[in-house]
Amino acid sequence: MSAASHLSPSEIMIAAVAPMLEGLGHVAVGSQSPIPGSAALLAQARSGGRMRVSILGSRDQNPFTDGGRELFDCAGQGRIDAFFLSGGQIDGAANINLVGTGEIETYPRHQQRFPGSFGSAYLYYVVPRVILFREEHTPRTLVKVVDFISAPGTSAANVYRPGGPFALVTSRCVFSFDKHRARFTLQSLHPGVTTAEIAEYTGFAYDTPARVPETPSPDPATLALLRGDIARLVAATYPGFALKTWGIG
Amino acid sequence: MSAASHLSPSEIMIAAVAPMLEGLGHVAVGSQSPIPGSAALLAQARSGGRMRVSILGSRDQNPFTDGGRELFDCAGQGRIDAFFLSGGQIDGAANINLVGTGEIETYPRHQQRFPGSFGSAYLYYVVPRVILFREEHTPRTLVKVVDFISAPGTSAANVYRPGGPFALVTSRCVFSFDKHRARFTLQSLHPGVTTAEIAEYTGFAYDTPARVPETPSPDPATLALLRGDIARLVAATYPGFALKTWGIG
Amino acid sequence: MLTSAPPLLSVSVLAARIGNGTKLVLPADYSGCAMAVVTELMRRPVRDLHLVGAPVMGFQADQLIGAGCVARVEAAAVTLGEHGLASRFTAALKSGELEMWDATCPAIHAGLQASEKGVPFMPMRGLIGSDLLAVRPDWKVIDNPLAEDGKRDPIAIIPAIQPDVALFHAAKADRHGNVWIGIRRELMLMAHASKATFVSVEEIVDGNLLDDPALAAGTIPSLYISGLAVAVRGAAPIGLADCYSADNAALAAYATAARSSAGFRDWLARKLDREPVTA
Amino acid sequence: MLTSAPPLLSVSVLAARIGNGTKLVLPADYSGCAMAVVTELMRRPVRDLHLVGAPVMGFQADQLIGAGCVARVEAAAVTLGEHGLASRFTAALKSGELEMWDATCPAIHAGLQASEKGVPFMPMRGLIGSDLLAVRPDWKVIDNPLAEDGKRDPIAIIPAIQPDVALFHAAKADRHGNVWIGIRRELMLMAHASKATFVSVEEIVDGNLLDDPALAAGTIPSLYISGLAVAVRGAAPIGLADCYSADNAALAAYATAARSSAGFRDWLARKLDREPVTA
Repeated sequence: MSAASHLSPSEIMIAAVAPMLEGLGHVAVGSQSPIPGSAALLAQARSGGRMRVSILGSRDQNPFTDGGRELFDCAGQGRIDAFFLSGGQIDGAANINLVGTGEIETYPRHQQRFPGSFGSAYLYYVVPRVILFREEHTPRTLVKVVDFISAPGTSAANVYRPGGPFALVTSRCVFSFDKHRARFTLQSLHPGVTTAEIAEYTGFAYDTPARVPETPSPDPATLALLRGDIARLVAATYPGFALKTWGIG
Repeated sequence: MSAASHLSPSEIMIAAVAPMLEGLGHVAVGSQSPIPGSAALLAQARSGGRMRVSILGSRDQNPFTDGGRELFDCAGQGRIDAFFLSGGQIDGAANINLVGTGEIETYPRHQQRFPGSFGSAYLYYVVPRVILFREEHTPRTLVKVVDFISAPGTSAANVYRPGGPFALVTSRCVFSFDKHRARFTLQSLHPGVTTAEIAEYTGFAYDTPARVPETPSPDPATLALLRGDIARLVAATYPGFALKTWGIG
Repeated sequence: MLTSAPPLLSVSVLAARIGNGTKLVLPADYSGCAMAVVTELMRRPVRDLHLVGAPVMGFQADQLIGAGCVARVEAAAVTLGEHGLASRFTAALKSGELEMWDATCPAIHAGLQASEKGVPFMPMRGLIGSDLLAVRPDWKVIDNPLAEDGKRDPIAIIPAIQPDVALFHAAKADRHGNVWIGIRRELMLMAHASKATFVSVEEIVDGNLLDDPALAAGTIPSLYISGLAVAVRGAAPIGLADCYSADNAALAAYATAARSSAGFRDWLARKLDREPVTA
Repeated sequence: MLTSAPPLLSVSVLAARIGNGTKLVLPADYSGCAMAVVTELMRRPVRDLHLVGAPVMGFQADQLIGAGCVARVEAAAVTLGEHGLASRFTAALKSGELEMWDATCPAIHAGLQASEKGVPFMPMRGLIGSDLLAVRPDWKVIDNPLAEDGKRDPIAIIPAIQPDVALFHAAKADRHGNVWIGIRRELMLMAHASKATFVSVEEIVDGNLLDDPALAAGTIPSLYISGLAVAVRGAAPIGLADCYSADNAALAAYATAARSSAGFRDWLARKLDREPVTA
């Protein structure tokens, strides 16, 4: 556990996300998602190059040549296996809110306005494995019921929906999502975090197994890969993050 | 009339079409339409360059960079003022048939199969000034009722149709089209052609004014332009036609 | 050269072609932003713009909102990205002076594509169960008319978005009015979908961009271009791909200043003072 | 380089990936035709193809029909252009051995775009009153759900066309599997819309086409490419834009031979004999 004790919070989350991508053919990442982006590049390296990673806004990792619509068309074609979404609010049914807080009747004069829904109201439906990612794990972000549903966690049976939420990764833990029950289960705790802490900081109800394991730390080889080749790749797309996390840029 | 007596049949038709394009902003021409293409280039030269001419399949005159769909999208946007269509059969209501002859019940085992409808079932509706062009003027091509309607000459009032037929140009004459009456009127006779000849060779009913003028011949300056600059431009896109018509290529 | 080639204008004359109340589509910060033109629009200032983000907007929208130029925003998001929230946008929403048409990226692309194709709508998957449908009464859900017998397959339809004007910045144009945009095809979609398109460019190059098979592939033909202006570093302080990077200090300074109404006013006054109008 | 880059195959191995019954989309003669691959398909011969023309077809379709490879044709037209009617196509229709799905160019584009976007259909103007609607029961007319109150606005909807395989020829690809197509964007649409895409190219170039901003604008990323083969003059006797012109003597000789069944058989036998299979 000595290596793990030196892991930074970002590295813990990267290591938590990367295994979720194992075996996938094509993972896409939004332009301002350095931790998911780092996790995707790590998973790609571990796949021996069999996994494609497309990072929006990256000069080198972005293969798209048909304009802004191509990401969405590509996902609609079933060519994107995993994507990351976040939310100003996320609730226990995996509904996400990227619009704002307050009663919907007061729209658009929100108490707190978020930037907007981006592509969530589409990608959440068509990408098979959507990983929710939100560093801030507080009752403010993980709420009982979102004030505005940018995109719902689940849909009625007759709604076309090959995709949906797979897990929720925060700075404290990993939740898995069961779409049939529309409910999260506490899957693993980051080093040093307790189930009581999760209960205190989570605004929605979720299932807690009898024993909750620690979020697995990367083995030494993986950690060396992350801090070496991957960190240099990450620096090309997310220079600020790479500088802060690994001191390179 | 001495200049006119030296006009070739192709030149007569070019001269008949060109004035129909006067004042238009953008004329598009199909890839195998040398006479309409020549007429468009002539009209462009006479416009002092204010008219755009787009010739499909041309290296120099084709401005499109968004693939095969762009012509149709461009027309749908209202950016194409005139286009040319033809038909294996054309009837008196300006319905055109590019599919084949015989009872529609026998489709697709036609007595005579034509290549197919190309873009007619769309462009005929959305391009304001569609000029029908068919060199062969016989009861075989100009029929009472087409066997298959690739695209109708007129539509019900509630059908979206900013475009439609404007005129029909053949090797013998020019018909104008009245969309409210869904009927052609004999507008002009090519040099040497009589109204009796038109009646004999036309399979559909049409209106004949008391006096039908001769199709105007180009003035000497226009003819010189056509046989000079325009012929050289035409040769770049339709080399076979330019060689046959003007001996250049 | 066609005498119908789009006119080459000064930045301020180009900006003057964008009238009050214009439905104006703008690209995201990662595409080509005509910031020099935006400055002239704020100087005037233009009024009552209906901004359409293709599909999201950043500094352009926040500045125009702060300068009182905007009545309505239609976008999938408005954000300054790594520089944080778009404060003038947020403040204008809260004060009630700004109408908001929240969207999602592919719905904007679909609406523009509908306009590009001359159809009244495009169908789109997703959306069902999203509160976006509640705040966008112009979006409808229909039963897919091609669904198998007896099955109900609800699907959203997005009305065509036809902006009056598309405005963006690009690396180069030629004297015929052809504009090179490279892989930034959303700019081509904006031009196809809009009634008029105004473009500022870094430079006007000799020859015809369409004559070079490589460049032609990334070129919007002049057919779609209504007017051009040369604006060297015209996207600054935002970057322009393969030309210059963003001036992050300037962007951060803007983001900080724009947190308050007074801060924005000072920032704008200094900016207009520093960049005198060019006739 | 990704180990997931599409494999570099021989022409015959690439052709072998196209199985009996494949729904195969092919470009028009003015785009990039993989004639060397077509020859291998005739040599086998592949059976029961459902050919989709994007949006019209010429020599490729006529040859494949003559060689007994085709069960169904879906296209806006089949013609040899200046070389006249497509005689094998016409003969097969008359004999009743060929199923025909007549279309119109923008309907094919719309169907492919629907597949590209993952929607079940696209609306399209025109068509109403055309007998194409009578012979295409899969096309429907609905009332525009967004029409003004009380107005009936009929509009056609075209179902998505998702081919199993797109096949075409292009000037170049790189070792990552990116394919340069220039302004021939219908090839990109075909690739986006299809489950798999096989491409023959004149050459494999060093480097990465996506690294050059000019070339990237005309490049289909390897993401969409399932397999590549080098075929020098692989579009001959049809031309390839900016590479070589059509061999009009050879095309005319084909058109003449294909007027009769026997003439076609002789032409094909000579062709297969002259072009031995490459493993």
